[in-house]
Amino acid sequence: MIPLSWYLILAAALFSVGLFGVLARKNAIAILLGIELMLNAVNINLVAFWRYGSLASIAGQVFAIIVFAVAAAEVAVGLGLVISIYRRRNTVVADELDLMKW
Amino acid sequence: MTFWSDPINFVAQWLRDVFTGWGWSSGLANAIILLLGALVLVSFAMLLDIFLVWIERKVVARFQDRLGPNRVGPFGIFQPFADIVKLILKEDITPVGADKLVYNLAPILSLTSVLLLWAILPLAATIYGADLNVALLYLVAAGALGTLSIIMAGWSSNNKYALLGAFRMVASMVSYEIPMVVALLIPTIITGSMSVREITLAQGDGGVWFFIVAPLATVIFLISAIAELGRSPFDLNEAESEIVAGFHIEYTGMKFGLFYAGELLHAFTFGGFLAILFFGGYRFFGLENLHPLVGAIIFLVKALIGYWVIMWVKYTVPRIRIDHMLGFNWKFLTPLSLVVLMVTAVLNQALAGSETWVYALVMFLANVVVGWLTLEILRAYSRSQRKAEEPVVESVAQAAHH
Amino acid sequence: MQSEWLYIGLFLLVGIFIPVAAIVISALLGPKKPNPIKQSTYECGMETVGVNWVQFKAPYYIFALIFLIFDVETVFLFPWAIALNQSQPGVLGVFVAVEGVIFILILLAGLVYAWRKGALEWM
Amino acid sequence: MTAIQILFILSAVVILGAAVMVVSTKNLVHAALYLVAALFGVAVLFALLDATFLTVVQVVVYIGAIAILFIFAIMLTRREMRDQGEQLNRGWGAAALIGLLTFGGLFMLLSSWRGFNGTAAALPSGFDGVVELGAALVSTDAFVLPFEVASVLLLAALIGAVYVAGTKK
Repeated sequence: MIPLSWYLILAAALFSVGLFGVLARKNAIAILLGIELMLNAVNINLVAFWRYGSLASIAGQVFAIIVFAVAAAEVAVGLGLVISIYRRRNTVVADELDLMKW
Repeated sequence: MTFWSDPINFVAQWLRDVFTGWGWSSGLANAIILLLGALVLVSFAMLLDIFLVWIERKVVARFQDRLGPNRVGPFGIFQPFADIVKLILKEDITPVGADKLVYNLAPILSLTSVLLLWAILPLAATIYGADLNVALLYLVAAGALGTLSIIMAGWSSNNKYALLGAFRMVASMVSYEIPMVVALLIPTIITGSMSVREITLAQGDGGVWFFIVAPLATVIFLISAIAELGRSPFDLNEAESEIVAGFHIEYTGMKFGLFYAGELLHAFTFGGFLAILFFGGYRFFGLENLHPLVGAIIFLVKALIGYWVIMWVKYTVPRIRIDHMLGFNWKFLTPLSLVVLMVTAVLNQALAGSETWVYALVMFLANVVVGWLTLEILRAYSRSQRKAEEPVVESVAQAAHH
Repeated sequence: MQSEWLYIGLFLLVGIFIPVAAIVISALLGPKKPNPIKQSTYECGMETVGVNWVQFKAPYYIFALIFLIFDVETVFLFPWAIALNQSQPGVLGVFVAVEGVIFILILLAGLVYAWRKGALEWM
Repeated sequence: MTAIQILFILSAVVILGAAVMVVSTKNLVHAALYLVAALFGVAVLFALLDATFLTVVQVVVYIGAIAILFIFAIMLTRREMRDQGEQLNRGWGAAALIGLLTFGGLFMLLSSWRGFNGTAAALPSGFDGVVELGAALVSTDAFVLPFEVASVLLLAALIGAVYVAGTKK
């Protein structure tokens, strides 16, 4: 049997890798890829807590499904913004999008 | 349990006894038996696939008033074997600039995504692989892997036509996935389960085949299945006259063969799912109770009929334009399927606990009403379209006259 | 459920093994005589012009986007569809169906918006 | 070490390896394909956790829809898709430090929690996660409000995305 700690450590590592991607990547789409990794880490935790906690309440799985919906909404709007910016500015490098700097 | 009444489980039980007799743990013995079962089923599917090539070529020949393969063996039945030998001996060409790893993974993933569907097919009452409680979503998930394999093939080939074909194919596949999933929801509502086994059982004793209860869902499933397969009239991915062959243009030899085999097996498998979901699966008025193998034969015959219908459509209807195709899906099929879903859900709750024949009759009538209303709306729409176009035509004609 | 997943996992292994075996056998038996012409990109015999990764029409993306939203919606509808038959008959059961109908109607409003906005046209 | 534990370690290696490639590879299409591998590994974990429904949903939604949308977006925003060149920004060293610190902090926090090494209870016989989930989603005592709100969220996302991406130049 797998102890809960394994899942939690894996999720923490995945979350950190995703965080690194979000902070270090230049390309806006790559940043969104990092966010997907972080959301997946959260989902692993939610489902693991459901399985190792009380099985009677299905809340962990419901939360995970809500996270799916949020991830889909985030990707739809985020990528929509990226494409819209690309059309206007011809770039997807997040650092160059400095119109609102001041 | 004797060998004759239930051969598959008898052999499994016998193997389990042998393995545990060798001192293996029951878990290992179980895993080995499952592996053997998977091997047998996959080999059967691949063997069937070889004959599907022959069937496809024979049927298309008859549709086009030709004879088809008739030289190798009786009725040319050994032709596919000759084809396989040829495909194996062909040179495997990788185009310059292709992304090698992705390029080689794509055909493998394509065939695997189809073979995975066979893991959940109930061939007979006692012959089935995994009885998943989410089997219908599993069907959609395997389709998702197929979509991925196409985009991988198109992108890695380093070819404009391939990428264009992949984009078209993926756009149409994902679009038609929505009506398909909604059509899958309707048997789920009627049965209260996503397991294909339970859906088959619900169409047995005391139940009716679901194409009577949900005729519109049957039609929607068939249409979206054809689109999912990328077969004519939705074969824009290949469109020989525009983009040569689409996403598998650069593939040669066995890799092309894998795409081709995957497509044929996919079509047959969808025929099988059509049979399971709406035409009673392995059931045929109690005939399946004679023997499990009779049930399996009934299932395969039904799947072949479904496959034949898909071929019939393919070789009769011409290709449609991509804007028409996507418009047809989003402006017609998706709203229609959602309306049918809502009607089915409400009626299913209102009729809970009523007699089977009342339930079936009301459901059927509701479907007829929805279908009739749809046709009326379409008729009104086309009338208004024609009215909008007519004056233009007249003025053009007058202008030409003057 | 775990033995079901074990079976599917083994099925996946076998399903990967068969096509890999086919490709390996073909690579061993087939001839290998590459040359630049043979390996060039196939465009019906014409010379390839420009880069091969061309840019795409935006409508492809728009359709994929609408699909994504509807796909997530169906994920919510499957548990609802199963819950329908588990609920008590009568008014309460119809209420459960109505919950799903509201859900679908909200999503249909989105489809109508996309339609009116012209996102469903092939520009 | 049981077979299940070996399977877990295998999928963990796949997930983390693929995740590292997602954040470090220069070719963005490859990054998206590595993301698919990582997501598939997570689906295997869900199967190990007896969350049958989430396993297939992970494949349907993440691999079948989100990954496809990513690949479409990458191909739309690159005139020349094989761009090499540096993909990390100047502060990537600090980012790596923050990532490591986050992991360390989470690890410290979790390991001091008394439920850290908990084990799972066996599933009750006849437990069907999908039925439970459905009942919870439509029950007025449980999650019917989130169920409807999710629909509104998706509607908002659809309208927003179509509005933003659909405007012509």
